[in-house]
Amino acid sequence: MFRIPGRRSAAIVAAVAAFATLTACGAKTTDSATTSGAGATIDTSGSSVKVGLLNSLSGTMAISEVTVRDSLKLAIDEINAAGGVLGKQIAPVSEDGGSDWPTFAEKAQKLISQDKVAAVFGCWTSASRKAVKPVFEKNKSLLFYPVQYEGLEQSPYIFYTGATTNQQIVPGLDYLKAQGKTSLYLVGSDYVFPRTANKIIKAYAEANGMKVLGEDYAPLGSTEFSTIVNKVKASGAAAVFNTLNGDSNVAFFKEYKSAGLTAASMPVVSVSIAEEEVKSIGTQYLAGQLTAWNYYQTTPGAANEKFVKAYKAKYGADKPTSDPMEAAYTSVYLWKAMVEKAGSFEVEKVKAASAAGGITYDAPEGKVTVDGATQHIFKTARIGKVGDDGLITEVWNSGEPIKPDPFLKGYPWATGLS
Amino acid sequence: MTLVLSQLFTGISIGAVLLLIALGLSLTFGQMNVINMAHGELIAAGAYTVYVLQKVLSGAGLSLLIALPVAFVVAGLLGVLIEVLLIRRLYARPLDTLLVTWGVSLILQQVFRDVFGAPNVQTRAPSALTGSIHVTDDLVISSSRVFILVLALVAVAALTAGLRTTPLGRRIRAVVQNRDLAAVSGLATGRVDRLTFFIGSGLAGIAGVALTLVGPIGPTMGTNLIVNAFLVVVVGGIGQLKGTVIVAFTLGIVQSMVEYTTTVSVASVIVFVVIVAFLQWRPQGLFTLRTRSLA
Amino acid sequence: MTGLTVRDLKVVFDGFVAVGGVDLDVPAGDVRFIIGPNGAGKTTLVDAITGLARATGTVTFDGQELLGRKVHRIARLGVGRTFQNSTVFEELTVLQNLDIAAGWHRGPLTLLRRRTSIPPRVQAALETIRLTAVRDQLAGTLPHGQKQWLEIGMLLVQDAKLFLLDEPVAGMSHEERDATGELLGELSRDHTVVVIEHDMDFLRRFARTVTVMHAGRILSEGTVAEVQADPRVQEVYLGHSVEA
Amino acid sequence: MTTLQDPVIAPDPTIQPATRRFGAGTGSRAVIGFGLAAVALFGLAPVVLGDFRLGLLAKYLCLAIVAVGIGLAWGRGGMLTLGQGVFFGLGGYAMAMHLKLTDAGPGQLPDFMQLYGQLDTLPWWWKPFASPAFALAATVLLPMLVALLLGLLIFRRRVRGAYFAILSQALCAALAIFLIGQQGTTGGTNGLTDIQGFFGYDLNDPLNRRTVYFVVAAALLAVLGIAWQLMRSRYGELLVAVRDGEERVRFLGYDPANVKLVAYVVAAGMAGLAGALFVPAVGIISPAMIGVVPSIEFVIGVAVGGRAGLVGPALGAIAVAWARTALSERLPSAWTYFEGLLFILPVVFLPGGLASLAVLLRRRTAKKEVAA
Repeated sequence: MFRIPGRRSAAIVAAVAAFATLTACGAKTTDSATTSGAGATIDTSGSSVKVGLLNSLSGTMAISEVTVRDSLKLAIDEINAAGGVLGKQIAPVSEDGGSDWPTFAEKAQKLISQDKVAAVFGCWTSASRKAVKPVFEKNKSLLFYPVQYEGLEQSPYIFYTGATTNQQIVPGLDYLKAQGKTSLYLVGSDYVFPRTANKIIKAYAEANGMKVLGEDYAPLGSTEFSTIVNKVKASGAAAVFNTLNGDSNVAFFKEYKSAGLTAASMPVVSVSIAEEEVKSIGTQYLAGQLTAWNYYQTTPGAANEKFVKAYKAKYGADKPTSDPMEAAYTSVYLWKAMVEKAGSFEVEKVKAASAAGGITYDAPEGKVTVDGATQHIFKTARIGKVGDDGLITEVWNSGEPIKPDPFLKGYPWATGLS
Repeated sequence: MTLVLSQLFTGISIGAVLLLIALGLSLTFGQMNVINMAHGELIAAGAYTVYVLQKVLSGAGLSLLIALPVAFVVAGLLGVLIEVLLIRRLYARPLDTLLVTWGVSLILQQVFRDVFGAPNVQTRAPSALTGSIHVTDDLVISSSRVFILVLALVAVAALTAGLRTTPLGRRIRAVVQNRDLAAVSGLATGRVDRLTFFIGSGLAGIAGVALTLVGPIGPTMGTNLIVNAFLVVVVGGIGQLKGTVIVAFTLGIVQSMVEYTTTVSVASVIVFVVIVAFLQWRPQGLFTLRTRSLA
Repeated sequence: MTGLTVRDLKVVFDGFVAVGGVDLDVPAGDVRFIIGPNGAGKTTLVDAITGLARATGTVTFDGQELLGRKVHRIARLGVGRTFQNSTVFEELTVLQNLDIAAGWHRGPLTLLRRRTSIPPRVQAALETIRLTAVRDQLAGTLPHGQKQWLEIGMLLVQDAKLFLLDEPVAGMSHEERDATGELLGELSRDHTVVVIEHDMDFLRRFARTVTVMHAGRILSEGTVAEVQADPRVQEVYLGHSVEA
Repeated sequence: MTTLQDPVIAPDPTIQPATRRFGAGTGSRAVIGFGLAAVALFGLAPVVLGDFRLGLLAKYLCLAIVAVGIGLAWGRGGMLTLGQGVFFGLGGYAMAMHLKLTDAGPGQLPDFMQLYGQLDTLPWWWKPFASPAFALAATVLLPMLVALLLGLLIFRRRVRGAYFAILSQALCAALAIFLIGQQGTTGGTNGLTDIQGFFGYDLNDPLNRRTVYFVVAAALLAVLGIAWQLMRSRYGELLVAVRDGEERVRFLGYDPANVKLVAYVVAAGMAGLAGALFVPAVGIISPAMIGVVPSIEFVIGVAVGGRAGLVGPALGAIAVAWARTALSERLPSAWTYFEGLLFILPVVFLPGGLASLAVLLRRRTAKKEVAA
């Protein structure tokens, strides 16, 4: 290493450092005002108020999360058309979480500290919610999370508008029990929701005289299910409780049918298969199988008719609506109700309005009420059956909205789970 | 006993899927040293061919049969396009082909998303291939798996025969064994490369058609599958078809047996450990092409 | 026993016998040329001696058994070789090439520091192979002849006692050949030199002894004159002897 | 014909010569370079950047640290390490485990273990991480140890080139799946999140987050210094020799496995360090950072910046990470196309990366000067 143009080398090292600095320069003027201690600043200076939409628009989760983003936008458009919130139009700022948890945290921080949003709507996976939770807590800013999840969580800065376990898993089990199914096989993707759900299922089964004959997890995205289906078949279980996610469902149900298993001989209750997934798996494989949700496209009621119609008008007649989409749509209206009750966009006042109780909304899934104590919502559980037309029709419901119980404190058999 | 037999068949059928995917790789990677990370997207192209054909043709069985040659050509041409535009410039840098084709795979995935939508699409399988075959009263095997197994074996047989007997096959082998000598002897190595890549990519298309029977059809359907398929080719010995075949089935059976007794995540770790251990014993894979050059 | 001793050396590739039972003695200080038609097994013989090709039999150098040792262990016993296609490190300078060749015994601390001066052995070799002027050029930019010389220089600094040179003068000009031949003569004072060569003119001028191989076996051995007079050699090697 | 051409992996003709590459300059000038870099990172950046952007820069610098290691192993050593996610993850988990334990307080279990693991006692392999000294050492030494063991197995048996790349990919996949499977003790897919403190300092305090940035920046400079010394040393020359002619080096009496092992282990240590710093900078470590995809993405910045240089990889990593943030904010689907092109264009048309563009421009101007 001789005769190196050293002056240049020095200059280039310096240039690198300078470049490194510049690369991050984008928006330095706007982000200086934020501090963590006093709570997030919300920019309400203009005629509009910003809200953040934080969904994966790229990566593996984009398939699901884009539909949530679309529903959020639909709700925002409707509200804006009807005059906005507290006289201000809602200006959505959309960010891509990229199906990557650290990115979710990064973008959440950006929405709060740079865009100064009044609230953020989004996240799908538990992992992304766990990643952003400290960000919202630290900045004292609000997140509305629209997806059914594994419970065992209650953050003062998150509103959970999807089902917790006692509004989806437990009713699903109640239904199976009522159908006289006494043995179960548990199949799930390997992540937090299925593992937690299955713990609850096992505790329930033990207390209710059901047997869990086996429990299997496949890595997320796994598409090789022949062995698991063999195990399921050999177990001779009366029903299968399925917490698989995404692509895995397609492979699982194709394999399930090939193995000669049917909805009649061994029904599968799925908690992550909504109308959109039915479409991509195919009714050929899915007809007659069961799902547990709080909403179906076919759920009766004027509010749903309006929602479905508006959604199809905006995004296409072939686009089905599903539970997480409906929960996302509802979450915007619930936020609006809270803000209006509080008379302010300020986070602490909005929270206080919700804590005082009585925030309700006539949602497509039926009337929902925010439970001020847990910041979850009362929801009606609905068991559905996949029809030949690809739609899911309700075969059972809980009759009335179930009080959210994220830590299952009201269920004696669940002590020790949380 | 029935259980062991049905699990054995499961292993063989996992192996058959692996084999179908690895077969194309054994040509492009094994014979040409191209680490084609976009192989998964060529598989997806094959699967989407079925989807598109079913839009046009009504019969599920007929469209599947027609899809086989069409997918072969579609994926093959896509492969040739990649070869001509990019890979041709990289024959001296095999590791770089890995990065470049990874980029290609990202772009193809996004193209699929933009054309067919991000969600998985649905294809119809002929009813003969959605059911199962009762071998004995207890032993039931899935007819789609049997179909894939047969397809894989036919593909291996055709490829072997093709490489052994046809003039093109002889040329491919000549180029693989000694590129310079082949060029000096007047072989148009560029054309042979392109044809090899066409066949290798086309085989990915056929794998894609087969996968519509057992898995999801979406933009990223191939990505999860190819790391294992590459391992199959590596462990089988680069450029060794028989190695690929043996290892695909062995790996399938080992995986299904370990999976049955433990869990999927433990199985994947065990399979990795077994492969590292195996490469300690045979660093060049099960079969090696012995030449006098330094390996 | 000093020098190279080979007994009953066999190398088999997939059933093909490349070297089939070779006995060879190269005494210390000899300049031995090995000739033979293509495929006679000359290079494979060198491969076997240097640990590259798996072989049976025995090969000793200065009393040390070589077979069964790893390539770098054999190199450390003082066996050095060059290759037909030159294999210098093209993206390193001449000096760096030589410095690396001189350094297998260096400890970690030396390795992790920069080279601050040119080691005397490297300096001497630079002069011997007449590359002092281009020592800071990338080896890849050298003409073919100089690359071959660099290879020889690398053997010099490597402290090899046995030089196994595979066609060292291929592609060289007349002057370069003469210079290389003279260099070989100088080397033989304290090294044993084995050269695989096709160039018969070069062989006649610089070989002390010659071994002729054919089809994996030794056909004939002796001085240049003896070998040339051997009718068996003329028979298999007609083309080359006539041409010579 | 015996040739020294490795039949699987021919030497890469496109890599620039080991000499005359910037970043490997003579002592005093390099000191100036490092000085200027230090001024930019410590003086300029904190002044012109707000907290949020500075936090982002800290994250980019972590990726740059990984890239420096990849530059050493791949650019100089020819080992395409597609498994850096493993070492990044090991370092990150080691750090996060300690921080989670301190957050929980003495004798307490980290939150997720109670939630998902229903554990009453800490698993034995968590216990040593309660010690800050052990955890800190482990962030670097654990990845190095794993790399050493793996490298011994792989390089001794002359597994290299494509085999090596694919094997390291498989390792990523296997480790990620394994970590996900052990949810009760590793946090599963969620990973370890919600980290509040960093060795007693509250990470919610913006001032402390700035300090984390300074720690990361100092670490990057230190790592660059180590790589610089390695590249200009005799070892650096030997490493290039092994890259271009592994067999030839063997005939010179070296065992190339050991030469490669050093670069591989050092690169693993750097990735581990980066992972450890990523945790306080970003607040999360999860299996998503370990798998096949992130591991390939670590390489992209190196390819863009120029694999064989010292600053090229770091620069490239920062640039790509920045482009990702900037582009994905505006055009999420365009980002995927752009990322694809980032893999393709530099590698095919500019194998030396942006660094070689600088060299090329310099040569062109030099020629013009001569002509004039």
